[in-house]
Amino acid sequence: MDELIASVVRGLGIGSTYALLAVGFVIIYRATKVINFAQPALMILGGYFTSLFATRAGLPFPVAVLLAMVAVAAVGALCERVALRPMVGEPPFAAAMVTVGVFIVLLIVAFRLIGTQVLTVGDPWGLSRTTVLGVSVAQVDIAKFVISLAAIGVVGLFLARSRLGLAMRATALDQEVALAQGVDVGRIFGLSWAIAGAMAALAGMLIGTASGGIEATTALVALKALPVIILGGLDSIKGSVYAGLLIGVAESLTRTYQPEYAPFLGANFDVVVPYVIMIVVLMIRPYGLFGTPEVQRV
Amino acid sequence: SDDAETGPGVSDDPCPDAVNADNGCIYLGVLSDLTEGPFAALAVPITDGQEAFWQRVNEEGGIGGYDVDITEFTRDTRYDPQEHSAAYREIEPEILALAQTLGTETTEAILGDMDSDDVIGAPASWWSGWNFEDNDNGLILESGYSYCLESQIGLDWFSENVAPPTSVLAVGYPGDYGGDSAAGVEAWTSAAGAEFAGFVETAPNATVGSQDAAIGQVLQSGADVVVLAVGPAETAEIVGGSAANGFTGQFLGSVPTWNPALLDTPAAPALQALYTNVAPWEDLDADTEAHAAIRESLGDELPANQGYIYGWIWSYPIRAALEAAVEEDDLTREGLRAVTDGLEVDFEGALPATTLGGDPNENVNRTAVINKPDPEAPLGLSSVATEVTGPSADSYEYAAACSG
Amino acid sequence: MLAVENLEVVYEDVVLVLKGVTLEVPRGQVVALLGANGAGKTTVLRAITGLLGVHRGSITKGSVRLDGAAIDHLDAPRVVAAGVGQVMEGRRVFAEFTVEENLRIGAHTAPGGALRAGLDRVFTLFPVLADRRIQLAGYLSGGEQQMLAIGRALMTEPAYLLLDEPSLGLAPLMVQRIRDLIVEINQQGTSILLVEQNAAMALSIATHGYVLENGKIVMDKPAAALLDDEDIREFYLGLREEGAASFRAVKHYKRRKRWLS
Amino acid sequence: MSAPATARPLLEVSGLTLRFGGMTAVDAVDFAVAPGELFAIIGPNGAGKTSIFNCLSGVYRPQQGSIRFDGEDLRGRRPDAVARLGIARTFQNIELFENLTVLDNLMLGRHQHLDYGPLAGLVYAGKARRAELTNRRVVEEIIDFLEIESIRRSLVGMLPYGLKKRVELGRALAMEPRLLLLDEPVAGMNLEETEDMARFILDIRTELGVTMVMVEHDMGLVMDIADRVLVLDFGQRIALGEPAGVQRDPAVIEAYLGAPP
Amino acid sequence: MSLTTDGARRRGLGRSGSVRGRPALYTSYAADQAIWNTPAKRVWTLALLVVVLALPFYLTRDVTSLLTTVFVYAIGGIGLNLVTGYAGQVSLGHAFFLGLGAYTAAVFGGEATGSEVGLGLDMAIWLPLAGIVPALVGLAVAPLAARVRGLYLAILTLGLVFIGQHIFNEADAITGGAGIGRAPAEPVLFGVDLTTRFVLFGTRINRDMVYYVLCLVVLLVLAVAARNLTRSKWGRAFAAVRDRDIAAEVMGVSLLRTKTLAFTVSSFYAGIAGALLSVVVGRISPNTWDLFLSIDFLAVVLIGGVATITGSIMGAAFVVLLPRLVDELSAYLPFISGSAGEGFLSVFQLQTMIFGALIVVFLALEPRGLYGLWVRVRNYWKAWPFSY
Ligand SMILES: Nc1ncnc2c1ncn2[C@@H]1O[C@H](COP(=O)(O)OP(=O)(O)OP(=O)(O)O)[C@@H](O)[C@H]1O
Ligand SMILES: Nc1ncnc2c1ncn2[C@@H]1O[C@H](COP(=O)(O)OP(=O)(O)OP(=O)(O)O)[C@@H](O)[C@H]1O
Ligand SMILES: CC(C)C[C@H](N)C(=O)O
Ligand SMILES: [Mg+2]
Ligand SMILES: [Mg+2]
Repeated sequence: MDELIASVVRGLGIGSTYALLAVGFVIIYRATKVINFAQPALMILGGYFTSLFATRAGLPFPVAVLLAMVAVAAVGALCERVALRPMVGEPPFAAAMVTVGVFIVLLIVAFRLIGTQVLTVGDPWGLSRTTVLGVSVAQVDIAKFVISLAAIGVVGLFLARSRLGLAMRATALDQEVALAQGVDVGRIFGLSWAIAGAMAALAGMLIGTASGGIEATTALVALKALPVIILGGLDSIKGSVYAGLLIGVAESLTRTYQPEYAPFLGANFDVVVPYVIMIVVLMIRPYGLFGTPEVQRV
Repeated sequence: SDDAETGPGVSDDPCPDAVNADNGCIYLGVLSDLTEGPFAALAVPITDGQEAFWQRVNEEGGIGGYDVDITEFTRDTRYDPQEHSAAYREIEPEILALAQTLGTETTEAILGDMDSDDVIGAPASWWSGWNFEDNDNGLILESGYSYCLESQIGLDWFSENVAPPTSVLAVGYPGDYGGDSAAGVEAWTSAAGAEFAGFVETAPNATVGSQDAAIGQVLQSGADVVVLAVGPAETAEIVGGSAANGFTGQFLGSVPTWNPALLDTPAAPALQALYTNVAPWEDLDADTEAHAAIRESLGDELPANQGYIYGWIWSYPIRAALEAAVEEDDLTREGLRAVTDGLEVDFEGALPATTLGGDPNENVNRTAVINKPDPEAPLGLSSVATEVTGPSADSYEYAAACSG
Repeated sequence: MLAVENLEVVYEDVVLVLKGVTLEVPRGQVVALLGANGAGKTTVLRAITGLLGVHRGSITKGSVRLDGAAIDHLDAPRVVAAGVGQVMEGRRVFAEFTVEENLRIGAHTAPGGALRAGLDRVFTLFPVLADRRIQLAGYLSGGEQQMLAIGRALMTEPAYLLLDEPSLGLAPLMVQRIRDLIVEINQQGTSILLVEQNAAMALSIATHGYVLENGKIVMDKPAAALLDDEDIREFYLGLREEGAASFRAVKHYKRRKRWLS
Repeated sequence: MSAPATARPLLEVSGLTLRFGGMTAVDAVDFAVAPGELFAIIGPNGAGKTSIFNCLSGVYRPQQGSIRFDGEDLRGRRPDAVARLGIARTFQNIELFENLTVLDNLMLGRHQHLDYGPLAGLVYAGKARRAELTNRRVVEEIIDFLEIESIRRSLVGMLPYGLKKRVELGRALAMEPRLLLLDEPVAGMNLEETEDMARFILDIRTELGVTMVMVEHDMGLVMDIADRVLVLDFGQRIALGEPAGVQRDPAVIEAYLGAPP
Repeated sequence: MSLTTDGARRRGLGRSGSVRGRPALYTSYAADQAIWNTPAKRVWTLALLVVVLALPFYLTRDVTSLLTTVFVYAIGGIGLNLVTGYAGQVSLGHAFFLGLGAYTAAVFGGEATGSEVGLGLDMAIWLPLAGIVPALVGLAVAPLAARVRGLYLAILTLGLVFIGQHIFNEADAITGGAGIGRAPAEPVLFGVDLTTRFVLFGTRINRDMVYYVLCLVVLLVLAVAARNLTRSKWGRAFAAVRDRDIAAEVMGVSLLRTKTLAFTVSSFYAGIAGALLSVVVGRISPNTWDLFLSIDFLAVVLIGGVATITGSIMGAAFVVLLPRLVDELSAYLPFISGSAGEGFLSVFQLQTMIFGALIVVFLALEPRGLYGLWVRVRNYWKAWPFSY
């Protein structure tokens, strides 16, 4: 029983970082209809900057994290301005391919910055554990859960309540018409990349709390958000949260129990579990759990 | 002797930026993982170490009237067999041999070509297959033990100096690395009458996200020794995570499980308490001619990790082969290939002198160095025992590749 | 005054669509722009509102001035902010938005308080939309979408409103209502440039009219004069000397007329 | 010209009801269309006209009622199955394949008449080639008929609106339908184009003998060429009969026509 | 002028009609519908073919083999273009089907070793099978894929890649397992071992040339077949489903059948490409068939141009040759160091960055791809010296 609870808690911890990463994808998708393959690089840069500010510059951890978020937001906005802006009005998949180019460039930057090092972000939690309701859980998992959901909450509220939130969605639906309503599409694009960048940076920090530290290649972990956004529904922040947690827990339970109870599924089966869940759900709900169906009428 | 017969990859013109402007130039290729591949963190220092090695060779006058250049034909192949084979074909007409070909699958992808081109090379991996003609047609000139022997020597040492393990678990990446190491573990347990608690196949964090699954299995296994063949971050996570959950067994880590930066991670205390590193040769501060030369090449700077040392030492067999070929007055590829079988390699004390080719069971290197994490040491490791051999490793019947 | 002077527009760097168009929308007036399909009417509107770029078009000559200031180099959001609203051709509502969200986005550049008032105004003009305020706009009928598009443009109370075929697809009764509505909006102080196929409707409320053919203005007269013009009567209004004829009577021969010089 | 009332109807709709959530778009509507008839459906925006077409062509699944076409029950059939029975349509918002040429759009209309499989397509010799050629001939006849020879190879996306409408009609004709549904065929057209379209519609009936149902807001056209008119309001039938009678029906004037201008 | 009708001229259609292009006169619809429907096209195609066939005699082995890779990527690219470019079903699962093809080939055409199965059959058998097996798998998953759209589909198919990789890693009897991999199928065609060196008319033909010709021939056959398919009723159905699926259905096009066909054919092409790729590379590793390979092929399609066969070939050339080109060019950049560790950026980091940046620049400048660029250039010369 303890094992089960521990596994679920770990799952919620990691799942909430998936949700955070997913929100980054969703925000850019909601504003631009583009799936941003550069997100992993933004995430690893977030880990790098946190480490730089917290361990090398010796700033207090929360300050370091905020600075890292600002830095990566700036990187995101810059990428948008330089690489994505010229793609306004072009088919989303051509723009998605551009983000692949951006990813390659940023990833090399990350490799250059991180080099041959294993980074630690200097988080205050380390390997410490706390007992909650009689079960010993890692503080890191609680931190992941609380920080991710708080950040998502803030962003979600902003998008739902503000004029810019509506303008973002309008931009994604039809850029020309959005322009005609006076929406500064370029600014919206930049803004969405900046927010996504900040979210990715935060996620990078949380991923960086791994006890072994992170390397440049750890960037690819961000791809775990792909099944999450689809499962939740591409344009749904709420969906990202539920799907992130669901997948985190499913993955964690698989890690705990599959080697013992279903060894025939092979090693590291947890890697494919998110995709299996996603595929099954898509068969029943083609737009994920909370996605908006595309309106079609003739 | 300037009158040796020459072929592709050997030029009478000096190397670019030659140390000895009067010498001709021998071009060696490097196919490595230099930007975004999974081993870039290790491969970049490896390549640096090799460059330093050959720089020293040139500064000492070169080989047979030739300087050796390895930078001109260095290519980044990102640990991808396709890139590896394309890059090989690109540089092949210009090189005499390969100073480095990193990885097993990647090297396998070019072995056929190497065979028909008579190109020999030094590996950047310790796969057991390179010890056997069946796998490499005698083309790959390896240095030191294989992962398969590594784990056996490590366990021999452990049972003699710490405590005889009753149950050993292998955790690693499947295939040429962890698979090889696990095969050694299994062989050792059956020879020593211990329990083989199984092989936990894991993968880099970039793929699996975290080592939670491995940690879970370590905790469940009941093993008192765990042999690791993973990457550095994964090592720290497994050791730290297992310890935090109350695991009290010990960890033996393969050479590439270490990175000096691990001592800054939250797992550092656990590593210092529970982790032992097994390596084929000593770390930076050792007292051998080779290590002295390495330190000299570095000056005041420290390399990012041990890769620099690997790269350096992996270069000796190629140097020996070149010298032998010059001796035979045949500095062609065929000539070079002809001298490899039975070639005596002197590692300037870093490793015992080794004979390449012949019967692997006889010639293979079965010694290791045992290191412990040490914040005081330059690269975070200091040796607790050198030239370690053990009964099980010594008597292991080495007849074929352990994995693959 | 909104003035277009000697405007030349090229699409894709090669297709010359407007060949020196000059027209004016004086403050407080309704100006009609008539012309066959493909004449370039929509292009004129795009040139004014800064949306040519989206269609790979560009102004190669001429100018657009708003109350004297050149706006041809401004991007669309700034043109809107300068007080030019528009109802785009083909409705173009945000299908995945609700009716209300469509209206709210219309008020994007409006000052904070204007939203409520704008919504009230639109819902009074179009009660159907009030009933459907939380329905997705994409499922509205064609005519309902047209109402929504007009309503959306009204949310900012623009000084100039460009309407691209607002009567398209509307029921006769609704056409009359839109017509009355345009008059009403105009009386509230908005100047209007009305592009229409329904020439009878357009000329009945316009003070001035232009006829665009093949990218050139071929007629430029007060609306009353146009209504009396024989060619306009025959080719735009369908009134011939003998009176309205049955479609069945139109024969297979081609009865085409060009105003081109 | 009016249809023989005694002949067995080609299309028979009874009790047709379609709901979206709480809203009833089509409410127990009955009508029948005789072979060769030109039947019109009119009504205010949102009355449910297009929805009826969508039910007929299998795009929507009505909750109640029956649709019989030439004795076959259409309910539950997918659109492609309905198409194979011989029902073709045009769309209110042109639904052409914009990236294809006019020719390919029309050839697409012949999809069901080209009976070769994918393997034959890969080889494109023998059967497939022959089929393509014979059907190309059919399409060329339609191109002749609609007088769109000169734009055969143009990408449809580039065409002006009026021609697009004509191409869409051509695509529907290419299906060799027995029943043709026209959704606002002259919306957005100028007078001249409307006359052309009217001519084509009349010719389709007389020369090709195709039965048609037409939704249209241009009362001039409807009252002139339709044999019978069905009037809907809020999904319900409020009138059905010959144009002259319908035109005078107070309910129709009230809901739809408005006072004559 | 007599070619255009009065009405068309009046509407200013001349530009998009045929006034300005050379009015091509055909005597029959058959001639009009042929692939090479103008003498100019026929001559140019023929000339190009001759050049391409002569090329390996003048090129070094590595370039020959790089071009062979271009052909292979073109085959895979055409396959992806069929499903993604023509039929509009964006797939990130292409790598999975390539892998499936490679392993099918290896099982039927590879040698059995102690640990891996291999039947050692002739290429005449294993090559078609390498297409058919993935095609059947494509056929099986298509109904699932047909249910979802757009990015949902893209990520759904990405799931195939991850699941596929898991299976490839686990099934070591077939794949050799992770980290080691296995040897590919043996290139023995009708009993002739293609790896032996032949002498033809006194010229030594090496293995790379043989592969070159082999892959070229396969590419030509498959490219023509794809072109045929796309100008047939099925190709039109693809486009219809892509652009407006409801309208397509109303025209009598079955969505399910059309999408299934697209997936099946595309998987066939992918399988062939995977099998050939493994032979050209010389080793099959389970890690090869990953997301990034899928993205490579998406790049082939997008950079070459959506919905064009010729474009896919151009795109393959771009994607395969660009890194090499950057490599060659960087020799001329003065400020970077040649070694792996020194300098602000190593030459390899710089190369990779340039590669990424070129993708961005290229797509920003020419979103319609190389084919679009080509059409523009061609039209420019056609219109020359008139502008407007
Ligand atoms: N993006 C474009 N690229 C190329 N040509 C275009 C483009 N948009 C429009 N055109 C061409 O410009 C001409 C004028 O188009 P425009 O849409 O301005 O006409 P319009 O008078 O508004 O017609 P309609 O009554 O159909 O709305 C047409 O011949 C059209 O084909
Ligand atoms: N898919 C759908 N989902 C929800 N509501 C729908 C859908 N399709 C149509 N409706 C609603 O059904 C009603 C009838 O729509 P329909 O398109 O049939 O009207 P119409 O008579 O064709 O009007 P118009 O003349 O404006 O085209 C409208 O109120 C519309 O909002
Ligand atoms: C040094 C490392 C590159 C070795 C790696 N683990 C391999 O065997 O391929
Ligand atoms: Mg060897
Ligand atoms: Mg309608």
